[in-house]
Amino acid sequence: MSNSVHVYDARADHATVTAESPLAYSFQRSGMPASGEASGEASGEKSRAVIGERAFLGHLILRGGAIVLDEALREVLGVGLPGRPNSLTVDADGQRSVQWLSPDEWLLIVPGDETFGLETRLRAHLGGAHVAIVDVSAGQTLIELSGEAAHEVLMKSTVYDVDPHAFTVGKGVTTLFAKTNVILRRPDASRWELIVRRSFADYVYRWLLDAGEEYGIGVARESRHEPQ
Amino acid sequence: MSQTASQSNRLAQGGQVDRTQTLTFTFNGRSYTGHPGDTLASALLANGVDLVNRSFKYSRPRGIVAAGAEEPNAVVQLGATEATQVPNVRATQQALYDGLVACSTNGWPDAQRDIMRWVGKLGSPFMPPGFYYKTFMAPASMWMTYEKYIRKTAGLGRSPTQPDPDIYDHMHRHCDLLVVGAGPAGLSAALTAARAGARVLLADEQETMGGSLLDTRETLDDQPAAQWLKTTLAALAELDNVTLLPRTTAHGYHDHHFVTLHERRTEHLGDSAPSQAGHRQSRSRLHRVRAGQVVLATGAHERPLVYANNDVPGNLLAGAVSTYIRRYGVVPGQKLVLSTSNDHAYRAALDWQEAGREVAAIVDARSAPQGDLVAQAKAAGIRVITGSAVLEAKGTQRVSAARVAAIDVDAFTVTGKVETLECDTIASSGGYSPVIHLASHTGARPVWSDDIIGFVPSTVAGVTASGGARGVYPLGEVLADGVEAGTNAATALGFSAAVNDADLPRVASRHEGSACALFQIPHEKATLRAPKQFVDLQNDVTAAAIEVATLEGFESIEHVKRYTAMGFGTDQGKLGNINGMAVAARCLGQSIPETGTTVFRPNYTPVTFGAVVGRHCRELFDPERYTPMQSWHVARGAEFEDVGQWKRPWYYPQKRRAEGGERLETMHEAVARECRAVREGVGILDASTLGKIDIQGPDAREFLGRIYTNKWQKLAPGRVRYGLMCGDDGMVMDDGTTSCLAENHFLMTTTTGNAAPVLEWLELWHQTEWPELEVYFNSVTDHWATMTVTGPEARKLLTDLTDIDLDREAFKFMDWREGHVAGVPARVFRISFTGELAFEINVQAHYAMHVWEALFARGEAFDLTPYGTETMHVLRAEKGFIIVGQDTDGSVTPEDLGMHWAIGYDKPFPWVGKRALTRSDTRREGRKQLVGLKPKDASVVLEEGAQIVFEPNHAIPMPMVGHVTSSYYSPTLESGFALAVVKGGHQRMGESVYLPMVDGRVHEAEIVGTQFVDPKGERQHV
Amino acid sequence: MQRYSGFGLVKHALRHHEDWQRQWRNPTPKPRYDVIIVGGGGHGLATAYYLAKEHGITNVAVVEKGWLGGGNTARNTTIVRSNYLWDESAALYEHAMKHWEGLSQELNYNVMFSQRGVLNLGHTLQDMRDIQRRVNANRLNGIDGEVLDAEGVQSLVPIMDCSKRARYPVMGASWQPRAGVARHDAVAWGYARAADALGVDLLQNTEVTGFKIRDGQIQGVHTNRGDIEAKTVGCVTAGNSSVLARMAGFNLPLESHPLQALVSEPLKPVLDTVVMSNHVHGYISQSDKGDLVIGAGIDGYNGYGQRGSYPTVEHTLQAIVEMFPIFSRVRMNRQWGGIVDTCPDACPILSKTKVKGLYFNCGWGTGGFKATPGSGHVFAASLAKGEMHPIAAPFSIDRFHSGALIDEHGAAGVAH
Amino acid sequence: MFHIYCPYCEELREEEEFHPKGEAHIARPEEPEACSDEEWGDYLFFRDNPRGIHHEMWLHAVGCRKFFNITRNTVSYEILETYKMGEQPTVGAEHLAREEKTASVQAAEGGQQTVGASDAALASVKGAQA
Repeated sequence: MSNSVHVYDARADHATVTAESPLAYSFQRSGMPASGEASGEASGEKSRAVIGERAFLGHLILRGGAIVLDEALREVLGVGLPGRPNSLTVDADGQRSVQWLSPDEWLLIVPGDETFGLETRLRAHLGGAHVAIVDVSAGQTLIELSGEAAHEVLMKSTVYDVDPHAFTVGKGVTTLFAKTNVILRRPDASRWELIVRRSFADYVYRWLLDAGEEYGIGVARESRHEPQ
Repeated sequence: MSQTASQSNRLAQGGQVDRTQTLTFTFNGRSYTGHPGDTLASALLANGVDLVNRSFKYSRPRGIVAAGAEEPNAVVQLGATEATQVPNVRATQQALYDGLVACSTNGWPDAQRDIMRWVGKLGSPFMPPGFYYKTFMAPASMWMTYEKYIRKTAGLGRSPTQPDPDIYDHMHRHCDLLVVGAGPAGLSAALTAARAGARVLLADEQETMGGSLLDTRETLDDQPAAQWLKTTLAALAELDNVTLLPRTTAHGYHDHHFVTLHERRTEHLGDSAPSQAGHRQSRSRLHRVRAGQVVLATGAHERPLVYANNDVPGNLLAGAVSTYIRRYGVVPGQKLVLSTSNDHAYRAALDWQEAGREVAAIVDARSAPQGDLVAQAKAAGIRVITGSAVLEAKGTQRVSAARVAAIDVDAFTVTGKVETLECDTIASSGGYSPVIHLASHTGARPVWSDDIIGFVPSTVAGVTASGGARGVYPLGEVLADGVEAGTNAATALGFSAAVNDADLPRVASRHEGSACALFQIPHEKATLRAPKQFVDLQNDVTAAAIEVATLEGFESIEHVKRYTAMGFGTDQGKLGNINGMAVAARCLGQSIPETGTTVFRPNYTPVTFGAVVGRHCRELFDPERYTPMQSWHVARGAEFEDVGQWKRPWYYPQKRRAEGGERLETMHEAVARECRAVREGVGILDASTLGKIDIQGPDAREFLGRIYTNKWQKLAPGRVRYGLMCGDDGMVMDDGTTSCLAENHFLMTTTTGNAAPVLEWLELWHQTEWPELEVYFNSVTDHWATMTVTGPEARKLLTDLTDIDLDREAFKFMDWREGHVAGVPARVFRISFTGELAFEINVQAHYAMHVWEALFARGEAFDLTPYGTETMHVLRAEKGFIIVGQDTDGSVTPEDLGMHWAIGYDKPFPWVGKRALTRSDTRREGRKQLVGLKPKDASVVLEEGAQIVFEPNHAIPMPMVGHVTSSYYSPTLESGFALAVVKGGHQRMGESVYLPMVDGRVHEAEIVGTQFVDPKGERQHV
Repeated sequence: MQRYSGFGLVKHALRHHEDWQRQWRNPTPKPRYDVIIVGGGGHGLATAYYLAKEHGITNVAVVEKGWLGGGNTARNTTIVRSNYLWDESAALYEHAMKHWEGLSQELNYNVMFSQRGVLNLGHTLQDMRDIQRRVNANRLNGIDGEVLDAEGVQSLVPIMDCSKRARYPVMGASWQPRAGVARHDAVAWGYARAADALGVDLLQNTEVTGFKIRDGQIQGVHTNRGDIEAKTVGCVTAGNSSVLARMAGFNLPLESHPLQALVSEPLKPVLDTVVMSNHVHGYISQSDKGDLVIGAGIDGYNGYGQRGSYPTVEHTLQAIVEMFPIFSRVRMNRQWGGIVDTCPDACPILSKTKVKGLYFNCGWGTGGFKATPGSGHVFAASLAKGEMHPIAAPFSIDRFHSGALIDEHGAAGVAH
Repeated sequence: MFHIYCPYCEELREEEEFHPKGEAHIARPEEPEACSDEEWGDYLFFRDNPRGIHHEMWLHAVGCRKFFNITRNTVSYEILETYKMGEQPTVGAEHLAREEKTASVQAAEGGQQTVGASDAALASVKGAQA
């Protein structure tokens, strides 16, 4: 199998190579309103919505039949595919997740430095099965959204029903966000995750700042970067 | 002067205004006062302002008629500053705020002294319906002049002339049940369904929820209605499955229960949205609601009667009189005559009298009215004249009297002697029209009901009209109807609603006599000769106009409406449409249902453009897509070109020394410099926007063979090939290179603009035609950043930066290699869009800036020059490489492009586009074919889009044989050159063609091959 | 026919408008006509008028299932222009334009054809190439047109945002001064009245339910008011052409789509030209009543419901406010939809069919109104002579088999 | 605006996530070379375009990116069913067409052939489109 598909580790050594996250330019250009207090005139007010980028994670697209992929994943990662459309499985320490994207497509998100190893091990387990594994880590980024008004910010932005009673923990969908599409998911009760294409990330960021302004939206400065 | 001294019509008590606070406002330049809780209309009436506008066509004085959304006359211009102007605000729906500035929309120099009234007065006999179709035709040349003057009279309010300082937003909402209208029916329905567990959204257009409960005379559980209202609203507010949206109009009902609501969040607070806790808030908000079920509890609009001079200020709807008195504590006059066809309107007279003003008479068209309210009026000593109606109002700027006589409704004649009753106010009621607009927005036609003398909505699955909206009027029945609607909706949604009749408040039962059908009141004179009887007040449509229309053969109600303009105003005929239909029916000798109905269109009431737009404006109008090197391009001063949603560097102007300092290069200078750099040294292009599709699977190769015109069977891993893609109509749709990464693994590139369409195209064929092929496609466009290093010095520049063997034999043209560039894992492709030695470096986008900057650091020694899309275009055109969409337009085949070499005629599978190449039109002689053009005068750069002719002296129309698709100045050739399509061009090499220009010049050019530079293609192989 | 004039209006005023004549009769269908036109919209009525006027064929019925001019004639945004790219289209629309330019006088009915000029904006380099290509072609075809730069556009429309601030800044435009707008209802009524005066029977509320065909030759139509015979039948039923074609036993290369439009509340005049933008998807003009008349592209799905989806309206208003930020506080009064037959090449079909004597005039997509007089004129000539008029000939159904499409997509895009 | 049940996502989604892709069940001829120009043109361009029941293909573009089919009434816009690619509809156009035909076909008289939307006509039209 290995010679029928070109598999290689395109991740650089972050100790010697400067990596720029998809939102790097946006932070520089549009600023990062502090999350502790509100932007604008009123000060001392707590942000009712907070966003932050979780950059440099490993994003793998899995294509293939559910049964073989599920087996391989359980073996390699310890979690299987989510059983239902539009749902999400997260591993015990919350660092690795598998999300249904379509009947033959899943999104795997893991710490960045695990990406290639995982792909290699999966391929080894999958043997000659007809599957595709594609690394899209640099093509998208993950934005976290939390705070009491988080779902209101989303209501302004997406046609999908984000009422916390309807969009329960463990759900994940691909849907419209303003004029672009995002993967929207709710890994736990306290936060939402938006997975955004790199080239649209600035637009999404500016939209979030604008739509969140009335809630004093802030940007978490300590982006939860994975250990290098 | 006490605070209410100027408010001569304000009662000392009563109503829901807060008399402890005074608000100051300006109308037509004069200052007035009102109170919180007032609308602009109630405040104007409180101040005795009769004349609020001039009518559109005849410039007649007009006053306030109604108290809500149906108001046709009191349409004003609002706004204290230029940027905050709002045209055509209905004074009846505008809450008063301190500092409000408004003026009439018509009348010059003002509505009071209006000059146009003389035109209206003298001209009105010459302005029958459709008069403009019958005149202004001679001489033909004068129409544009006539129109100039006609246009001067157009419009109501005016547009602001400055951009809007406010922002707007959207909320996407999902609910089980949407209830429109928070009157007694809507409140009951909402509460019932909510208690059953449904997620309920309750929207109401007024400042305060309550609907008819806000001015009813009736009691609930022996308490004033306000008490029950308060308790119910509190109960709803407590439920966390209920969302209440006051000041929110449901204005459009769309398919599958998608309803748009317009929430006016700050329009009651001031001209411009005030900030809240330091944050901007939207002036208004559009809610896009997807509901499971919808209850329309939108109530009913009262119909005025149509009588002569029924437009003079002082003519009001009976219900509006009650509303002003009971809700706002305003009596809009001194002495009232009420003309009615029903019992319900009697309350206006009772309210009037209780307010301490005089009721001259109630004129009832019925011969023997008998309901409880009638008895009450009689008991109160009010004179009731039966079998009669107000025929005509007297007065010009305000009603001075009512002419009353006995009438025969069926025979449409005046039967008795006319009595003139002095009065300053005439209230009329011709019954009620259920507000059925929303129910008919998706095409369901309303049905006439003789029982309620009005149209009721026809059945739409999932939509329930309740209460007044379906012609149920007595309060007790309305409440019960609401409960039923709420129960049914909840049940349909799968909730079990336990209804307890005991929950319903007690309402004293009241006997109401039946109403009679009454629309236009007969006059002693025939309709065409009588004083004007207005049907549509805003558009000045009279009963006579409708009669003339029917005389002229306009028999369909749609024709009548269009010919007279009835119902086309901003009130959309809420008051007039049914009266108009009744007049047409009378003229045509048929019934109203025979005459038809009209289906209402959104919007129920007008909606601010800004609210529809939301935040999709200004910087967020459309996404801007950036490559990972965007910040570098900006810092370098690039000019950008919009390519789809991408911002691509177009060229990088540099500073040049000039007289008196520095100046920026022109585009021409910059492009010439960039071109020379690539041809003579080395340049670099950010090509990250190219579409990239990862293709994996054992059938990937077979799939490529079917979707591309050329062959893919033998492409070995490590090699790259150019591919051309057609539709099944044989026309070129995209091109790009595809690399064989491994036996079952390919990387396809597409043009920037077609990245998404091509991926969809592949999926389409895979999913619908060839699902048996084992292959997967995934976009990796954003994952890989692409930078093209190109020029004779490219290899030298790269050598020290990469571990890849760049030797020309080890790494051939159209090979790709894996390795590192600047310490970053990279795939490098030896493909060339410039014709020069070129390396396309792909790295993960995270590292793009790192690599890019490393290239520039190393590139300093080589004067590495960044170039933009313009230079890319020049360089590729010099090589005859096409740009799909520029050199092709959807009517060009690969053969037309001379790309037979890219057509696998003998491939086994009938690939997409193949069959179409043998259709009679694609086989014919004389198709337009891609060629090069060399202008005879080398200094000429032909215009892109210039048309090509063989005979430049031919008379107009001149036969055109093609056009210029790409044209540039070539710094390499030191001349202009072009690509073009020319009829039979491939057979015409060396011939001359001509390009006649707009300015009269005719350029001559020679047809040549498409490769202008290095035609043998040697340079890319070095 | 009662002649209309300003003088006549005064006379009628003195008589209280009591003796206006009907503008057209309400006749009973005859059993047989020389020609039946199915569809009483602008194109059908114009066809009937020119049959009677220019070809002396007056024994003609126009069969209309509803009221005259009640289809797309009543629902369009009334733009008239002729600056089309391809020779075939340019010839057709310019033929119409020449008729527009004397139509009020010809019909003695003021159709209010207002030659206020039409701007087609360009926002990208490719837009500008397309504009130059089209204007160059127009001029060599004898059609007026100019290419304007952003400054030229700004001076024509001072209230438009032509700055670089815009997401897609205006780079220029094509400008056709002779283009403009007309009063849509009046066009139908004017043709109806004139055709009626020449003896054409206008049969309203008469719905065709099937065709009578014998040996491949049309014999007449079945209607809800009985059968009517004719050896020549022309179908001009925009929006429903496929339904009629299927009654005759064949399919057409058409899809019927909703096309939406909207108007603002009436405003004092602020916009004196027609502004169209394909790139940001919107077009706008201001009527003589003061409404901003706004439209955009079609909805993507097939639909006969005379309504489309809300996002289309949103996108349209986004485009309008992007071009005209001062309209943000203006309010939208009404929206509606029509049904347009769209052809794969965005050009109409004027054609014979497999059934002898049965002709179709359809597929005008979003741009039919502007062609009304020209379409009627050449279609009438084709019906009268039994051979397609030279201007109509390239628009045959056969082109979808031969491949000789007249692809106006590049030039016309969405907006008409 | 439609509310569309995606048979792959197994839930109702807003129309904005979808793109309509025209008439469903138009198969590409197996042997294009064997087609006449007319047959090829029919496959490319000619459509039923019915007023009433329509089987049409949609793409869940902003979602699972799968093509699927919808049976929809083109007048009321009611969606009667959605089904996966490769499956057949259970609500047929013939159901409504039959009702329409009985309304439109007139009794034949004097040897004349009367064409409503007859089965023969429909069949001849369907022909190349399989």
